Amino acid sequence: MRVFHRPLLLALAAFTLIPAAFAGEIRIGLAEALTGPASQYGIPIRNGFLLAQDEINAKGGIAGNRIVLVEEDERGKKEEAINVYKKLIFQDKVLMIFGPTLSNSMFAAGPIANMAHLVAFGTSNTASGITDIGPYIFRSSPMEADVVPVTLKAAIKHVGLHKVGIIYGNDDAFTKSGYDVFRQVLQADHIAVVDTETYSKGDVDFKAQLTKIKAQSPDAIICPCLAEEGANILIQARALGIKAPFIGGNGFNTPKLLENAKAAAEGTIVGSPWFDGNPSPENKHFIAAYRKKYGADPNQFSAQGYDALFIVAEALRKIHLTGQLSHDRQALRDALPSIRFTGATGHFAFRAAPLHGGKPGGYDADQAPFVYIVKNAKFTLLK
Amino acid sequence: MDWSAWWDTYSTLVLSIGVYGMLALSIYLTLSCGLLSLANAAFMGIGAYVSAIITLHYEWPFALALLLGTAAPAAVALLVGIPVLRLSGVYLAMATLGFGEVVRVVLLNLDITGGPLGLNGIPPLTTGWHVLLALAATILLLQALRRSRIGRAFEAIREDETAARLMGIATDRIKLLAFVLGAAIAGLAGGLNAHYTFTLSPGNFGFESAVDILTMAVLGGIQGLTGPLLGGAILTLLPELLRGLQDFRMAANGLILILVVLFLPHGLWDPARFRRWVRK
Amino acid sequence: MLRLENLSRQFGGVRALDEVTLNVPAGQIYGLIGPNGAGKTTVFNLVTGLFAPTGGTLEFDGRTLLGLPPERIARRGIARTFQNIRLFQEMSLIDNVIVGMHAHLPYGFMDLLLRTANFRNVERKARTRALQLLHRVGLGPLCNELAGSLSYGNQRKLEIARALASNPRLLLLDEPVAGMNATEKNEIMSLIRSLRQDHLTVFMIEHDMRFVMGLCDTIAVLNFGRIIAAGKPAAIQADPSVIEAYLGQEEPA
Amino acid sequence: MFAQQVVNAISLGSVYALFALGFTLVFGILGVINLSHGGIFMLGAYAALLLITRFDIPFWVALPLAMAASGTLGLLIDVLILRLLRKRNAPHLMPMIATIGAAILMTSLAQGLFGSETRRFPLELFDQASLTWGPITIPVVQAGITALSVALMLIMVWVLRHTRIGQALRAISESPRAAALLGIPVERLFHLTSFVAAALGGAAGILIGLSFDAISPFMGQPMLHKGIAAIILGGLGDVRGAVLGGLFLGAAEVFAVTFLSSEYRDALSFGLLFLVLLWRPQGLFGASSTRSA
Repeated sequence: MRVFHRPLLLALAAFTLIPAAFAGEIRIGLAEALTGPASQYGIPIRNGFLLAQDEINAKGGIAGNRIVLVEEDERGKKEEAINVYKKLIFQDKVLMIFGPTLSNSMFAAGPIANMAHLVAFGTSNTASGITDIGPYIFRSSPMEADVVPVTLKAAIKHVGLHKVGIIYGNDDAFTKSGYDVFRQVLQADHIAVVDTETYSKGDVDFKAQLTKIKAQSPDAIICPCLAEEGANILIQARALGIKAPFIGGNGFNTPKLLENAKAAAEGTIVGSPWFDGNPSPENKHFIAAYRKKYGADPNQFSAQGYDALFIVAEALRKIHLTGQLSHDRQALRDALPSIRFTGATGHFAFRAAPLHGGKPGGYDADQAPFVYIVKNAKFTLLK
Repeated sequence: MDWSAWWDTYSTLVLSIGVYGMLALSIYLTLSCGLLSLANAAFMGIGAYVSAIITLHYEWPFALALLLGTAAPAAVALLVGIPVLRLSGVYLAMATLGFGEVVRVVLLNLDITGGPLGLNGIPPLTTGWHVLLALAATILLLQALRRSRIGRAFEAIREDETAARLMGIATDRIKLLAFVLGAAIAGLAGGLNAHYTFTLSPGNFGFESAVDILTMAVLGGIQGLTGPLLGGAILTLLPELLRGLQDFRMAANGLILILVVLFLPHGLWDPARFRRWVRK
Repeated sequence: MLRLENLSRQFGGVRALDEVTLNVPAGQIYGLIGPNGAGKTTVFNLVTGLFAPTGGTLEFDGRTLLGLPPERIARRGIARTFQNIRLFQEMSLIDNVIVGMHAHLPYGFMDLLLRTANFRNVERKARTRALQLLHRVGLGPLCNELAGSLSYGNQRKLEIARALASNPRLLLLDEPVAGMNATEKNEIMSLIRSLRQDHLTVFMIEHDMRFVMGLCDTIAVLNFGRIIAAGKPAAIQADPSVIEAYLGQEEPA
Repeated sequence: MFAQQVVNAISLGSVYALFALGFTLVFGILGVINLSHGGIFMLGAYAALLLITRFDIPFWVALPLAMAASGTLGLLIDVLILRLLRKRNAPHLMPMIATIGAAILMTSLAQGLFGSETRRFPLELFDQASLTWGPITIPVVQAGITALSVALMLIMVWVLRHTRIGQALRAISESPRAAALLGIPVERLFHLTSFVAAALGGAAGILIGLSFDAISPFMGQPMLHKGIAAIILGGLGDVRGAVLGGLFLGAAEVFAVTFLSSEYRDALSFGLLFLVLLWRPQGLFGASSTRSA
């Protein structure tokens, strides 16, 4: 509950403990939604970033320079995101900017960075078209278009899908793009969609839609939903006697789902770029360090934020900072695309977005997602 | 900090002050004839979407896009206003709220509006001059209305609609005029807003925005044109000024709303109160 | 000039007006009296279009008023004041009066937008005339005060000035001297007389018998929604059914 | 499937009805649309959550305590805000705006205090079983909500019709001024109404939090919209109508999903609200003359 204030204090404490040995500062903007509904994503992201900042600086920073994240709250609102971006770019004169949290905010703020020729790096934007904004736009969050085919493939192998029902939120960019991708992939795999149902943000009762899906007795129910609705949907589906397993997207990848849905979550298949049970040393270290710093479990958003700062750190090590801002911003932009990195989310590389109307785009994440299934109230990797 | 760096940093904020000033004026217009309409956010949305679709998909000139973005919500207001304005008070507020939700759902389900993904990559066409010009035109229009028989009719209707009708004022038509004109101004503001925020989604024009717009007018006061402009500016700047309050920033917003209603019923800008001060 | 024939109005199951027939001739001062709750104000509300009658006909200058909204009736030349004063409290006196002229300010939308010579001219004339009217009812010096700040009697005077501003041919006055002192009553009496000289027809409701008897050319008496007598003041005073109606009623002030 | 959808409609409708009950009561008696009802609904749920998870208080004790807490909040809003506006005879717009302010304040405070994550009551708290009868299934907790909202409605209607307080309240709803002249303690009954309505709103929040994974600072807003639709469908200020309106809205939504498509559901419910206001502003049920009961 009070999680909000602690990192702030810790960050302050870290500030004062920094040895005077640093030659200079590398100022990087961090624009996330720290208040408002989107803060449930923005805050874990920020926490991941702060952890990475501590770790990088504790190891001497970048060539003797300390990384300083300049934090701003963009409240999950597009105008605020633009204001914050402009403040970071023109007033704080940061080298690049991470965030904003929501895809819609990136659509608003991204063009500002692109026009000012500095990197805008999203760690939680999954909507398609983000990197069409321009060549300065990067993201480390894989698009649903990359995750869904892998998930479905694994699910087909595991369950044997012939016909599915779909339920998704049709007033939300995230769930709607998840749905679009699922539909395309299902079509390509010749899996029949027997019923498609929608709901709106804030709904709590999904029984009408689920009853309708149940009547078609599908092999599985596709649910590109956020965890808030997801847990309710799972519980109500089981209460209505639906036995078919659920297949979820990114939104399902959170411990909250298990916590809230309990037994109803059994058998749910989830595809996501991060898996808390991933036994790689990088991930184990991340989870342990995060728990130590925040006293809470990390989620996918914190992992992606954490990794993103290391990705940029890699790029910074490859370039020579001159202190001349526009030069340095451009140098970072040019160094980033070739970075490869293995972190909490596994192997990571960038992939150039296809030309958009003849104009070059930015860089999407090229990362194999994990597919896992809920077994005995735990996420287990699905082979 | 020199002027150009200042402008680089704060230009969007300045544009927002102008655009929200126009929105506050748009609701002032209906409030000044005693109508509480919560439809202005929806009209802003219609204007924003129409003008953005034009510049994005048809690449027609910006001025034409803005013109159609002004005309379209006005036309919708004309159609909706004729039945809806028969209602008054709470019923009107609720009906316009329902209308706003219907607009939002329609925007969510159309293909041309991009559904929940909205419209992205809207060209950055709005400049300070556009906003200044639009705002000045709005102010001049409303000022001219205020000092005419139409402005007096607005005020008469607000005070006593029945008495106004018995003075020969065609209240239905006057109210419709205020509603349609308000929609046009909100639509123009929306068109301008779309072209400096580059993205639109249906959620931008829901109940929350309707309340924001209303709050601006009430905070500033609706005794004249200064009040709504002041309210728009304050509420646009407030999040910047209250940055230090973090989580409780919105709480300050709510508190201000309550305190103004309780203790400054005529808003911050209340010429009558100023006159009383001067007399003392 | 104003003709009501078998005019009825029901509220729920109650007959507020029951086949009322009246004829207000042009140029007269016509009084409508009756005990409280007899339906007098309902007559005015029907004439001005606030309620639709449930039966009967209503004509002004030989043309029906039925089905017309209040503002159209007002534009035909009927103005009224209210028993419970309905001024625009937060507007100045002069603006109240100019609102009364609303339908008679001949300029269009473009005129007011561009502030044309025509617009400025019309507005200037309106102000001048509004001032004249305020002077006529004795409120000239207060023209820039807010209507809400006036005394009760002055508010009634302002209502009359506002009603006159619309250039009516028929003026309906609903208890014009209620709550006034003797001096004010005399002022109103001479004002109404001067209106008749200007060829204005006046139709008024009033409880003050001395005022009504002294002023009216014809008086009609309404009781329980029915006209029980109509005629010259002297005849009304002597009519036994009128006396009957008022018996047991509170002393008609 | 149809039988199940009928059950779904009743179950969804009773959620709306429960929320609408207190909401409409305030309008019926005070003549005010209290737009902070969604905030009270939300804080009621948090109050119960806090009592149960932090202080380990059993549910049946926590429920009345949390209801009393929300009632007190409603009373505070009445005393600190609405009373002042009544005194001043402020236009109807003012209480609406002030209660919007109160709603923003509550949401923001909840966010600051509890975080913006969605939370729920511990699942162990209640039997999560479902009643099954032929092709029909209904979770026990939701059957309970339905029973409770019908019971509360019947109690409210009975109180308004057959008790002295009810008589006084009906007099107030006709005309507060006339009621005051008759010696009815109008102000005190306004306070009482605010308390009861808010307690009912809090109860709605708690019960919805019980059956759904839904407690968040933002849970009030969508429910407020549904509540507005429900009380308008039922006729503003009409207690019986609010419950019928809630059930009607629930049925309209469920059958829109069943027979049309879930995409049209929201357009339908708000379109309905819009049309009812235009063609039958007194609501779908009952007469227009009496505002309450």
